[in-house]
Amino acid sequence: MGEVMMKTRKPLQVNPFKLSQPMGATLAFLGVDRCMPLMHGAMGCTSFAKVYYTRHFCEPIAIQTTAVTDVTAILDGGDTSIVEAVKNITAKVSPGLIGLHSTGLTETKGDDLRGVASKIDFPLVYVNTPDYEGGLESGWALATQAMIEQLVAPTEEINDDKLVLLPHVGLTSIEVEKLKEFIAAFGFDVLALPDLSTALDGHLGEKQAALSSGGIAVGEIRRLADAGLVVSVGDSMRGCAEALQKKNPFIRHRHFAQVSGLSGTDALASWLLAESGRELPPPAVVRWRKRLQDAMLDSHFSLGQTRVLAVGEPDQLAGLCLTLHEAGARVSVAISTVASSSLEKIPAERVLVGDLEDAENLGGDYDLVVGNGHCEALAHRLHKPLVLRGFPNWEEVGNPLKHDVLYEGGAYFLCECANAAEKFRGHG
Amino acid sequence: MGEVMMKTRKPLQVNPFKLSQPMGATLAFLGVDRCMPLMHGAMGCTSFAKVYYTRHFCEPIAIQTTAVTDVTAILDGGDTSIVEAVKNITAKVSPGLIGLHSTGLTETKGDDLRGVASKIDFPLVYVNTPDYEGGLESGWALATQAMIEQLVAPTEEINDDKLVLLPHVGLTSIEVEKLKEFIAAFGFDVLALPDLSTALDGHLGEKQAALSSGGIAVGEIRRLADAGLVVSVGDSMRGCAEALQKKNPFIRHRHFAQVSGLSGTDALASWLLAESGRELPPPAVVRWRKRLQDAMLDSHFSLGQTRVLAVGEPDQLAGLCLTLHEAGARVSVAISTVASSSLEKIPAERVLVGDLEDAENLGGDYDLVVGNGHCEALAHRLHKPLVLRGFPNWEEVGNPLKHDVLYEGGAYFLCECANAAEKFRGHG
Amino acid sequence: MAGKPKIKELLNESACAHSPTKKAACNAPTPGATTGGCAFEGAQISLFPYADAAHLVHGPITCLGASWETRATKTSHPGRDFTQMGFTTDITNNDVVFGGEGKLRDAIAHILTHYAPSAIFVYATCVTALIGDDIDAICKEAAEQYGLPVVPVHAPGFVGGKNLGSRLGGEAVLRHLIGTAEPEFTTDFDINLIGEYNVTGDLWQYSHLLEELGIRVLSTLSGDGRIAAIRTAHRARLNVLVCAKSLISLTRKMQERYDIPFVSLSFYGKRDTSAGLLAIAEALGDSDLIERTQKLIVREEAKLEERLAPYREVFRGKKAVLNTGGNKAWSIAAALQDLGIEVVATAVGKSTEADREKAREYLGPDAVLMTKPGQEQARIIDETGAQLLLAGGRSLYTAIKKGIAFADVNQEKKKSYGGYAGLLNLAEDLRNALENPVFRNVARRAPWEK
Amino acid sequence: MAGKPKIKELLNESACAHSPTKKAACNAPTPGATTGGCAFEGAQISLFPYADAAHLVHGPITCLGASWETRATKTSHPGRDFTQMGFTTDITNNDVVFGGEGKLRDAIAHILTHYAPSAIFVYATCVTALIGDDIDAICKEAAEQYGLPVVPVHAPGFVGGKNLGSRLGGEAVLRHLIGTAEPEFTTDFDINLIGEYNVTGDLWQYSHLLEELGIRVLSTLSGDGRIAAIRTAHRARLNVLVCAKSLISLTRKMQERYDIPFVSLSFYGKRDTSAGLLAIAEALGDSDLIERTQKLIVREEAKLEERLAPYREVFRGKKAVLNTGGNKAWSIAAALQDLGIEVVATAVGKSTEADREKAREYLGPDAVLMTKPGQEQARIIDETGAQLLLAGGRSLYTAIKKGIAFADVNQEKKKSYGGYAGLLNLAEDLRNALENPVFRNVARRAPWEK
Repeated sequence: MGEVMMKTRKPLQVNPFKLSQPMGATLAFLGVDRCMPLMHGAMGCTSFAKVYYTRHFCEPIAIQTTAVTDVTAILDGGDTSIVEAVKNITAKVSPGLIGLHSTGLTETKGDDLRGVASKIDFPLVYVNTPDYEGGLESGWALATQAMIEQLVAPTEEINDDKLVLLPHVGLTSIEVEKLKEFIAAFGFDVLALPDLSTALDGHLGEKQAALSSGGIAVGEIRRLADAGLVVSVGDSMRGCAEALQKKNPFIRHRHFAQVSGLSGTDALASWLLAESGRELPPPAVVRWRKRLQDAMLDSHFSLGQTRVLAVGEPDQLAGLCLTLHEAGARVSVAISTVASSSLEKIPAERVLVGDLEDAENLGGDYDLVVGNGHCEALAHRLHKPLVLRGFPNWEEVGNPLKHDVLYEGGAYFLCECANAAEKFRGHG
Repeated sequence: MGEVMMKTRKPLQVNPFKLSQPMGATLAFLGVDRCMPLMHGAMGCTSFAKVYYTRHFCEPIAIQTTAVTDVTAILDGGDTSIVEAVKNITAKVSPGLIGLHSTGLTETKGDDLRGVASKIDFPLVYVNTPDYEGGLESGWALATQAMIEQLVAPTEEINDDKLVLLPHVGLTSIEVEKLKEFIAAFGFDVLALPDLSTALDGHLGEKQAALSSGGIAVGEIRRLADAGLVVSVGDSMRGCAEALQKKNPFIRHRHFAQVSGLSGTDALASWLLAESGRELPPPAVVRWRKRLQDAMLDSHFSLGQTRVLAVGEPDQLAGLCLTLHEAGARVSVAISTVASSSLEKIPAERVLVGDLEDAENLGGDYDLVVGNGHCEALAHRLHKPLVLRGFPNWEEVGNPLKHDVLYEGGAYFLCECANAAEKFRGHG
Repeated sequence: MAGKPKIKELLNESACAHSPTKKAACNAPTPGATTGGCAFEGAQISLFPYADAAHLVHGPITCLGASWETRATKTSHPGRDFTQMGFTTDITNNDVVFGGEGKLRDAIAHILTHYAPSAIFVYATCVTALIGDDIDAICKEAAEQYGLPVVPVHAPGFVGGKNLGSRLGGEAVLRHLIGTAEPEFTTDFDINLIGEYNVTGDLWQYSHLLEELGIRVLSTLSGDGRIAAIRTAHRARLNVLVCAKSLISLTRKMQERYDIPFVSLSFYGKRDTSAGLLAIAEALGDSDLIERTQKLIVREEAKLEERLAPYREVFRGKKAVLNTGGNKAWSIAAALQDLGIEVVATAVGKSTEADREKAREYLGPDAVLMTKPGQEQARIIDETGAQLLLAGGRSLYTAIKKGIAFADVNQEKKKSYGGYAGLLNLAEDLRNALENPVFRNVARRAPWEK
Repeated sequence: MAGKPKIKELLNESACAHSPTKKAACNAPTPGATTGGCAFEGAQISLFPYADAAHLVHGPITCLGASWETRATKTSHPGRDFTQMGFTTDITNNDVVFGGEGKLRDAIAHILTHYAPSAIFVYATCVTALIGDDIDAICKEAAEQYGLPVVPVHAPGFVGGKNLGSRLGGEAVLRHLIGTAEPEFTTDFDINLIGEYNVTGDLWQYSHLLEELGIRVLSTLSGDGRIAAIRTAHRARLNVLVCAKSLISLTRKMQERYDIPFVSLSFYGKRDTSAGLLAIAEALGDSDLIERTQKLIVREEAKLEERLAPYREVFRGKKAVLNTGGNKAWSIAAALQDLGIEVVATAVGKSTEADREKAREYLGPDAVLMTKPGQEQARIIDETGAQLLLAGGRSLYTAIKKGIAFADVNQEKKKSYGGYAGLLNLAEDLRNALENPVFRNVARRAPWEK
């Protein structure tokens, strides 16, 4: 572990890659089937989020706004715009859930979401997500926690085979799917909350984006509390697991900071073996472990001479950096959007909470960039190879299909990074 | 379908990407567990093949040579060197099978492999693979056919659920694995011959490359003839299926020119539904079909303005070109190593049997190159993006993990091609 | 100089193109049934293209974090392109409680120290407007201290939509920049291009023609724009308003204040481009210039026709349904017609009266003006046998079900469709769409579907 | 000029470095227990680096198809680099039956027409040698017809191994190129570099030092070589044989024929590089040159030491086991020692007596000379506590089981380890290996393993 600088002392962000809490909440609601995320704020917040995710996922995105305007912004506690929004939404479509989340504007006004929600006779989860606090990751976690708190029915029954997976926001749709499959292969019935694996996974459906399509069903959320086990992945999701345990004191919780690389996946497999009482994992797991080992060796010579800049949300960053480090890459600089306990675990020479100006100022310290689409200009200007990861990636199609976690994803990710570094070394 | 020029009228190959029959046979034998491929020729043929595959697969490669020298080349019918080679090999290791395949030198001499083999009291399959005929694809097919003819025990019993898969040489290890899984998901017990999916799939084992490690077991090959169904993939493998049918007249055969893209995978799925008597395929198949559809749409805008040069072995070329064409790419030039019935099915504006000199001369006709590592220099010189596919690829690690077939592989492949084309358009 | 613009006044702007009957809807978006950006985004759109100015967004991360690097506005500015950079004070809880003014001051200092821009625009946002940060005072103070324009932009999201924001952006330019410097020299044919943002280089599709005609672009708001130039904009002979009604208030005020007339036009499609060039020449009122312009138009149209010839074959007899909003409903239609494609229907659900009239005028009496395109378009494709649907991504499935070609008119453009040359890009893209088998292929039924 | 070289004579070459007792094994490879390339590959290795000559392989596809673009031999030749191109007649069944001479003739014509090389090498291969194509006649005819060297190379794979092939390649150069042209001028310090192939630019690690000393490289065989230069090689004052015993016959013949003395040396590691430079100076016999060389060596070694300082800390107390063959058994060991790494064992299983002696001399009395390294190395790692294993890919698993660092000495190098500067590359790669946690990490036991 290197030096962790929790915050640069700058009065501004220059070329930020941080994203807001409301946007994280939006995404969490999009992982619920037939949901309508409803952002409470000025229409711009929603419009930005909609365009942003539409381009990233190459899919129409369901989302609505309470369209707070000058008049309501000053005079009203939010009641009118929210109530009217729900009325207008349900006049056109029949969501299984409305996911109400606030913004800086309405939080500054002090709108009482809870109070308004209590007056609405429609399945609705509300969550306070001011954009002047936290970021994408915490917004996702807060919305998930709100869904658990407001939807899940308490019980004391336990279904031993049932397992609830709480994935952090950095896990792609395919990663959630692979994680579900990995766990299910040990004999568990897995439900993920939120579940992007069947929602924003890039599938063609008869989608007019009137509502989210795919994801966990609201009914399934309501019945989550009889799970014997809850697994949180990413430090941001700890609170969600605790919230679920409050619904049923008999649920046992296991936390994984990440499920990446050899050691990260070993930890998961080891625990699953113990919990399932099995001697051996399924053959595919054994085989992919050997492939990851081989990929580590095949890529180590290249990665061992490669210094990496990695930027991203804390939980995702922790996983990517661990995978790279295990194969011998030197993560010389890791830059996170926000502070997090995850940062202390990152095996990088320098970890900071910052922006792409910081990345650019440290340009001499790395040879390869792993980060989002905003890094494209940086990589181009500094003449360095880029492996595109995280939000947003408007440069490429197929974002939900990128897979970096578990044995399998680690093997592909390491090969991709080594190949990117070598290609560049070849042509300079 | 465009114009097919079966052969350029050149007296030479300039920058060839064609590979020899013996090398194809070597690879087929490496898809058998505990096999020692034994190339009958001068030691250089073997040395080249060994180095070549070691670099491509990033794995030590098991192979031996009869080391024909001046004296034996002229005086001997091959007996001494082959017999001595088998003696020397088995003195050190205990192969399950020796895969004897010839070269141009020993074919020109007219060595009688069959006669020599009949004198050897050790599990051995022989195959005539002169390198002045055919190419990689036919060498692989001939070796496979020889294994069937010389190893498989005839029977008239039939196990309805047992299915033999005969993949062409262009299918990567992961592709064979995915294909086996795809078929198995419909309820069949699948055996692939050869089976690289567990052999050269890039897994770390205690391999000193004394023998091949992984692949189909010799015992399994011997018992293949009770399969109810045999599926050949790639026109080069038709003969192998027929050879298997000669071992048991009740085996039913289904041929697929390729299993790529939406239509290619649909054909396979459709047949499997009929054979298995199922109404629906497994959910993962349904889901990946939708993802491929989405990937086709997400990539169509980019691919629709991209003219592609594709080079490769005929059967692989047919699959790649079909996938690209379905998503709207214009395959303006497809160049194959050798002539094949596959070429007539390729949806390209121009199909020829040729070399990279031909590719270079047509440089104005395409924007994106899909081909092997020898295309690197071409792409660099002509300033065009390259998607690396086929043998050899010494530039990248992770070759056995590339996956272009079926719904899933097609989705990834199209995204990769579109992203490569766009990245280039972006930076020029 | 300072002081916030009067929003109400801007909303009631006499030159507003919205028909009087639609004004209420235009001002107040419907909660739960609204799409479209806010005033802040509108201000961004109109001002960010000044690549030599830093654009500092005083607000929480949403406003800038999700919006920078989203627009392909090009610049020839040789220095670092600030348009493609993001600056924000990233207001936190602490700032909300104690005020963000100190942070803003420091942020301005940071930018000046490290990036030396020609000016700084400081954008108020919902939160900082609500907490009452006095950005006017801070900007004024910084401008004096550092001796360069520091322009406050008062377009927090809650005041309204994009159009209003663009107007507010224009207002800020008018108050703080225009008229604050003199040009080195003037010519009789100096014009300002207002509302041309040079997205994908649209401006460059016709700027060389203006140059050839001897017309000088004195300044722009704001495509490929420079701060030094816009400060001299009051010396132009003509304001040319390009496809941007939101800035008509600016041109009107400049007419009142500086006696600069304006013309409103578009460079989209062959006919509009020709008409636009001629309109400028005529507005400048020089008969020789007009004659030269007419000759240039003849020449350029002939050149275009020659290059379009190979496409005409493909487009012959092709019919298109167009489902998009605003002025695109007729401007794209016009361009399609220029290419020889028949436009059998266009969407006018949210259009103004003027846009509807224009659409009818371009499309002729037989075409359908769809008010509920989502419901109507499939039927019209069936009835007309249209081979092409141009719409937003949501309508893709309609095209697939009908097995016809689709072009996403809302997708971020990567190349310009503007001017004569841009029409060739459009032709190329539409030919690619029409010839692309993907729509047919994707529509294949799965083997397990009935 | 023409006529095939006498293979038997070459095998009995008096200057052959193989010890007399090993000769039989050296000539006849053991079927089923042999690794290593054939004579054709040897000829390729020694001649392909002439980047201005086309290399036409007359044979079936195996010979060239699997071998072109495999070597990173660099060139400064400004034209197209023919080294990285493949030309083959791709002999087919038809040619085997009816002979491939016509095809060969046409192929030569094709190359001349389209690529205009300075010369063409035509390589016989097993099949074309066996079917009796008369490539000598065809080459002679083509050379006369087109007026440039067309050199037949008689090294079909079956005649023997790589070393013999290299010798045969040298023989072809001697017969057909050397002495066929005169240099523009000569100097007292003209040398030929023989057996330096400039792999990864090895030559360029020390050529600037030669230049600084006033030593001119008149020609090379064949790193960064030119046909025009090698034709004048007979005018050199000294042949410098770089790490390539296979070409000693060539230098001996040049001594006999042209009275050119030769020295044999290596530029691998600090000591060898210094010794090599000095050996050249001494062989050229100029006292002033010797003195300048000595000074240069002092300077270069000091510069190297300074740049090596940061690595020495890492290498202090580190022990390595070296498992590779031939002269690498001691030359790599020497380089490791130059870096401050103790070499506790090296493999000599297939080494010549001379190589064994040299290994013992470099490694000292306590080191192990392994004859069965595959079996011995694991035990030696345990006993000595070595932290680094340098070997071929097959030994990787040993390093992993022992949890120590591994470097693949057979892997295709991407950067040069030659000369003084190359030692820094080696140091960097070895530091990376030693610091790389991957070997430890990969060795982790799976959760389901006991």
